[in-house]
Amino acid sequence: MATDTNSPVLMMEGVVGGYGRMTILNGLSFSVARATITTIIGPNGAGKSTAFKAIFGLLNLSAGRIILEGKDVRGFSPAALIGEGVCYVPQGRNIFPELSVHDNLELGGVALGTTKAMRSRVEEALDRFPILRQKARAQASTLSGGQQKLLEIARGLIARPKLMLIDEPSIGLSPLMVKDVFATLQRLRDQGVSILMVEQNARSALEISDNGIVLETGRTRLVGTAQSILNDPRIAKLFLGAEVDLETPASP
Amino acid sequence: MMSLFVQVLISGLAIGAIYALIATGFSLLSQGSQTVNFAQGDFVVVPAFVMLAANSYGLPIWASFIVALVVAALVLGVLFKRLMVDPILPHGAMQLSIATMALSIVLQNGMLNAGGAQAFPFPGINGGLHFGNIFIDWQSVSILLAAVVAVTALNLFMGRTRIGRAIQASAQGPQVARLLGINVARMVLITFVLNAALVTLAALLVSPIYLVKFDNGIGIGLAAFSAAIIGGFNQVRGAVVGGLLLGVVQNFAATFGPTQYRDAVPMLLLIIFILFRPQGLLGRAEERRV
Amino acid sequence: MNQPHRVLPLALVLLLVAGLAGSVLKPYPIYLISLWAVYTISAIGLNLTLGFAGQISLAQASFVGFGAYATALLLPHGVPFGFTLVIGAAISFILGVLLGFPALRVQGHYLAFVTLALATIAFLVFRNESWLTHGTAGIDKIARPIPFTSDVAYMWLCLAALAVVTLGVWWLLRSPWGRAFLALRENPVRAASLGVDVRTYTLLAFAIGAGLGGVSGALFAPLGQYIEPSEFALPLSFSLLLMVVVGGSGSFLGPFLGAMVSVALPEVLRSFQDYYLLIYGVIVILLLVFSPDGIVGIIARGVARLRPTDAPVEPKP
Amino acid sequence: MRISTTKLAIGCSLLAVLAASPAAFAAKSVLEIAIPAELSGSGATVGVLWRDGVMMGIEDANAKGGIRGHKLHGTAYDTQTNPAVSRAVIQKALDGKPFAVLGPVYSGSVIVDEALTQKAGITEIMGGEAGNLTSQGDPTLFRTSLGQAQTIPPIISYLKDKVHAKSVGASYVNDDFGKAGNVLFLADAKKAGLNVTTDISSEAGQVTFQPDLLKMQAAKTDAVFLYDHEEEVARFLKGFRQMGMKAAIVGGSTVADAQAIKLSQGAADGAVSFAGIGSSSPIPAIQSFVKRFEAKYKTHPDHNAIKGYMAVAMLQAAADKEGKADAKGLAAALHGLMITPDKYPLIMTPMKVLANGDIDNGGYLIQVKGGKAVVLNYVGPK
Amino acid sequence: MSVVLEARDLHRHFGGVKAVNGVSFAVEEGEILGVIGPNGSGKSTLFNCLLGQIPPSTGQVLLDGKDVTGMKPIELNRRGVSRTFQLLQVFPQLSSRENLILAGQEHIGSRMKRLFGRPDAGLSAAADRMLEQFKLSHVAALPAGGLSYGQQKLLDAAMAFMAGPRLVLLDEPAGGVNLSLLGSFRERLRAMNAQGGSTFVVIEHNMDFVMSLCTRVMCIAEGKVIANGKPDDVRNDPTVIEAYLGH
Repeated sequence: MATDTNSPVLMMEGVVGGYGRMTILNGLSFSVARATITTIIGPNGAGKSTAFKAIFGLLNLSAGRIILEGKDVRGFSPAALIGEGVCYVPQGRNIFPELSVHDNLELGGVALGTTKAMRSRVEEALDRFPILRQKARAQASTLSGGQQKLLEIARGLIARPKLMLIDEPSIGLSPLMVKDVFATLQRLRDQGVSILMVEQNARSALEISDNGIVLETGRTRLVGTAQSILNDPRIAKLFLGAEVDLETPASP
Repeated sequence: MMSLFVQVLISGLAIGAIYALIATGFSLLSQGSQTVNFAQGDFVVVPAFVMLAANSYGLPIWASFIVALVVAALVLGVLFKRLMVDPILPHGAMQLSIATMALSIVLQNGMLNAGGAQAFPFPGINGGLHFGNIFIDWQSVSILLAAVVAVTALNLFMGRTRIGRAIQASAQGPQVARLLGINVARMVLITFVLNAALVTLAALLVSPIYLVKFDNGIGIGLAAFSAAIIGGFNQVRGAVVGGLLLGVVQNFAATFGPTQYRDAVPMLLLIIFILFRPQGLLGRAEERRV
Repeated sequence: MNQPHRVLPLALVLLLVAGLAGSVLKPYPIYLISLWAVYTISAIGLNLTLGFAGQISLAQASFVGFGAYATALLLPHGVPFGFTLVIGAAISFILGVLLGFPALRVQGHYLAFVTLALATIAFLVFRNESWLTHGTAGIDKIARPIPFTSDVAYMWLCLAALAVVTLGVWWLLRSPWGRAFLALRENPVRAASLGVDVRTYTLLAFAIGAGLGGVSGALFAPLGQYIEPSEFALPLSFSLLLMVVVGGSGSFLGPFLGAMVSVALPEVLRSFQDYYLLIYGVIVILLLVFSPDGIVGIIARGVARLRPTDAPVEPKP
Repeated sequence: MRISTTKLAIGCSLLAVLAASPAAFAAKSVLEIAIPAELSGSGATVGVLWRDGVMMGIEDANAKGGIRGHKLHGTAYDTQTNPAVSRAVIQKALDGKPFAVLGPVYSGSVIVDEALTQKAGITEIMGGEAGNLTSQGDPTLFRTSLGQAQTIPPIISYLKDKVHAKSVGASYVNDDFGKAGNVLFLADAKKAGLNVTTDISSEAGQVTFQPDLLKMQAAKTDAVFLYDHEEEVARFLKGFRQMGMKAAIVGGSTVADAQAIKLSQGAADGAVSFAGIGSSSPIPAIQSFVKRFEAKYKTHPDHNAIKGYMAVAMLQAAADKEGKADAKGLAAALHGLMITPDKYPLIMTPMKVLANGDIDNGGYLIQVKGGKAVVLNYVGPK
Repeated sequence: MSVVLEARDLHRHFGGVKAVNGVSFAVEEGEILGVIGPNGSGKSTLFNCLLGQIPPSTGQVLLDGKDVTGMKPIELNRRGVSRTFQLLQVFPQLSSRENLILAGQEHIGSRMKRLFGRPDAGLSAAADRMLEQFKLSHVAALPAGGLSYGQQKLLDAAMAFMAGPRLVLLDEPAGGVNLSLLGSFRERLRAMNAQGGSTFVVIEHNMDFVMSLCTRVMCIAEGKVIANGKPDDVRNDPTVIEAYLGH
């Protein structure tokens, strides 16, 4: 088990919130251990991406606490959260297409406000991702889909986050590229970054994860090691809409 | 014939450089905040009047220019955004455009009442150089130089500085920019101030040849819209190319075509571009998803 | 306020009151009422294009011009006024169809610029082709049709024309066509999926709007009895657009009120003579800030406040 | 409720007195002067000065007792440089039963107004110069300056006899003023055997004159005929001199106008125009008017301000000839009238009113020299 | 029973991405076919190809045996294909009744006849019947924009039936509808299917809803059909489970 026994990086406690009058998170609670990859899975509409928005200050929450390193960060702005060491890589393509790869990277540190240190951090990022160094001067729109995802991850790292939220990194990528992205995430984990991921490709995501969280209708239904969730036959049924009893432990 | 050709080209480039400055500001606004400013031409006349007023109080022209920069940044930048764009944009971009048409009426009549109906002379650079049959006037040369310097400076600012990149990021992806902690609202405000600076510079350059008159904004505004669209609405570099192209084409058409229809030329270019290449010369086609 | 069937009587009463008032007033108010009627027809046309079908046009002044020139040029050849009006409207209608084609390709600001460009070109043609249009000298001494030669009689003719247009547009808007126009403005993709022929209705919205511009022009020429190209240049297009917006774009009564403000404001702001255009501009901006649905919106909210509200309806999430 | 008849009678008579007295008061002592003018829009440049000229004339006339003991009161109306609006405001002005209408200047606006003032029998003294305005046979319409038909022939003769030009290039502004002048010039030049090789139309407020200048340079004509507004004249001339072009410059009154001279910053030197009375006319009365006007309105008066000012004098003289201040006989009294500054200081220089509503108060062949308009030749009223 | 809709080897590529990669299936008259599949599996692109929103790269779409490949939505609509959209698409300013009339009017008479005919194109009674069936009679005169989300969703679906369609394609009809309303919504759709004799194709993420509504379910993954059969069979198909959980 790769789980760190220290205090968790992030704790969600009874978070309630949604869009307008539509409540999507109904008392969501879970925690993310330090230097692990934790993957959230669950059927459509379970509130996986919404949970990320809640953490990153993009949702009006009506109840609950979000504890980052022992500090309640509920209601913090994205800029403040970056300062606290969280970065968020949303679903889809989120690069600035007409800026160069280099400039995209620099923007990852814009909230920190330092210019000099930034140069070396961008260099570091380019060292870490040789493919980006090759194309550092090219417009970001010329990168392939997988390279763009790597760019987004690299951009998130510029702020030296403790916790990275990454939403559906595999969407629209070829299996080979997905492998590449997942390997990158594992490397980051080994370097001490905690990663919380939402992934449709539940199986392959859990395979590289330490822990897993199953959400359904805005609630945590199951928490466990990635391996235990991977082996739980009830999960598949849950995805396909069957009534599943997750409260009693699985019989392997 | 050759000398005529060269002169038409050079004077076209000079006037096109001014269009380019105004069109660049126009593009900045439309990218940064979907503001299609139908009063952009009048925005050039306002700082010209401010410079004249400051000049008439004995300030040298460079100091008047700085005064005008400050006034324009406050009035045409900050106040314009706060009092008009911010409250109206939520109702729709088209509503905002219509409001800028009304603003054009307000500005023209305001200047008429404040400054009078007469045209005013504006200090410029006289003289020029003769190369055989070709005459190149210093004013045109200075316009071209100043425009090149301004556009280069703008490009450096946008490309090489942290704020410049943040502005570009805010225009290309406001949602993502916000996630990276960029203060998008402030970046948009900066584009308004940049636009104010561009029109002030344009006023300094065009006024010696165009004089200063309350309704000068009509002609210059039409040219600037056309230039922005020809170059590519969603592209700052495009506005420069569009401005220069328009200046040159307009000059050639007026020199060699029927002068009664000289104003039709930019309009025809505008129509052709919108219908057949709406992304403009340099613009990228907007991605449309079903 | 939006439903034409409710406000039609109001519009017709407004016309009648205007006419009766005009009949006892001096020539100046009579002229203003006539001008109001003429502008309103044009604004109704633009409102159909802009407010109901959602297509912005800055070329409405050109259609007024086509109608005015057709009448001014044909009348001296003995063509009866009724025919010149129909011909002017028909020319505008056909050119309106042509103008509609760009609208099938581009929308929003791009369409605004295309129509602006076409309007500029139309003005240049009016001005430069003096063999036909008499150019900058204009056309003088345009006769009014018998028996509408007096100011009052011609005012009644303009009001009658406006009444006919009002009824026609009312009919159009409550017909399936009106529903289709609205659908076009709100959501063209969905409309197409319900079988609404977006292409044809877009062209029709432009053409009918333009045709009404032509009707307005045909009445305009004998009203002032003189026309010149600059009257049909961009400022009139802007001014008509502002009338529609000030009144309330997409509402049946909007053009009536918008044109009224535009015609009557100089009168109301008499003591601010040098500043009234400035004040008009400020009023338009303030309206767009505080009441984007124009005067009609203000009135509707006022009426709603006076009237006890119906059972509250759940807002959408 | 009963109301006593006495009270009713008193009330009614009081009301009647109240209603009647202001009207009676107004009719007796104040003459209403309607001033339709281009106060906004593209014609504001001329319209505002025209109005200010008239207003100053009214003030000066009132200071000397007005017209036959009646004070004058001027009301300005903005035509927005738009005939449809002009028609509205003239109607409004006529509803007020004015003594006379002074204005407007742009020919489109004049044409719509003239039809209504003629019908109302009210004298209209306007600022337009376009040739066709007085050829309509309107007995109540008068000019305040020479028309184009009077100012263009002397230019043609100058070109022929003094410049000995064989070829001429023309540059004109394509609006009612410039086009009308251009049409007359082309016709007269043809009659006089002058060869107009280039004819360039320009737009009011066009951004650059470079194409026009290059075209003119390429045409290599002996002379250039310039018919444009003051600021465009100045812009054209500046470029013309900068490019080192040598052709003789002639043109309409705007070419030697003070505003054009000022804006051209020396480039107008050498240009020749035949112009009616203007702000540079070497007449002491006019020069003192210019100074007083500048002091009062903080702007330089061009010929439009002078025309408006003189129009008031025309009313004074006509009313005196008529023997009473009556709007009806005013126009008839004006026809054929000779007005001289000794009796009517506001006229500033002798003016003859012709039968068709044109006037003749003399014209000058002017050349700009050293930034000043210098008279080459004076042609007095015939 | 006859085949109403048939897809033959449909492909659609975006650049290098094969969104739809050789899909073939047929829908018979009166069927309710559910289309399921994980996010990004190509369901929406398939729908868009069937509906003429985007042309397929290769392959054929047949309606009642006639080739309608690449036909525009409006032409398909004239041939009796109607649809709903994933995101709510009613006309908020029109009343519920007017929304329904709009949905039916273009199928009645010629355009000129409609202009001079009755304002409701004679559809008021039909619209009211439809409102009744969808339990919306009490909001008939209210602007659709003021209805609750669920009511709008019902109205949106009802609009698809106004023209008496031969084939209805429903794109996530249950999305955002709260649980209490879902059951009756399903009953409405079933009833429409039973009495109208029309054929449905439904894309839906809500598995309960789709399994209980449809007569047959087809699962798409990576642009291909991986299962096609009775709801329970598909639900228990290991390849389907595999697809949902990823590799």
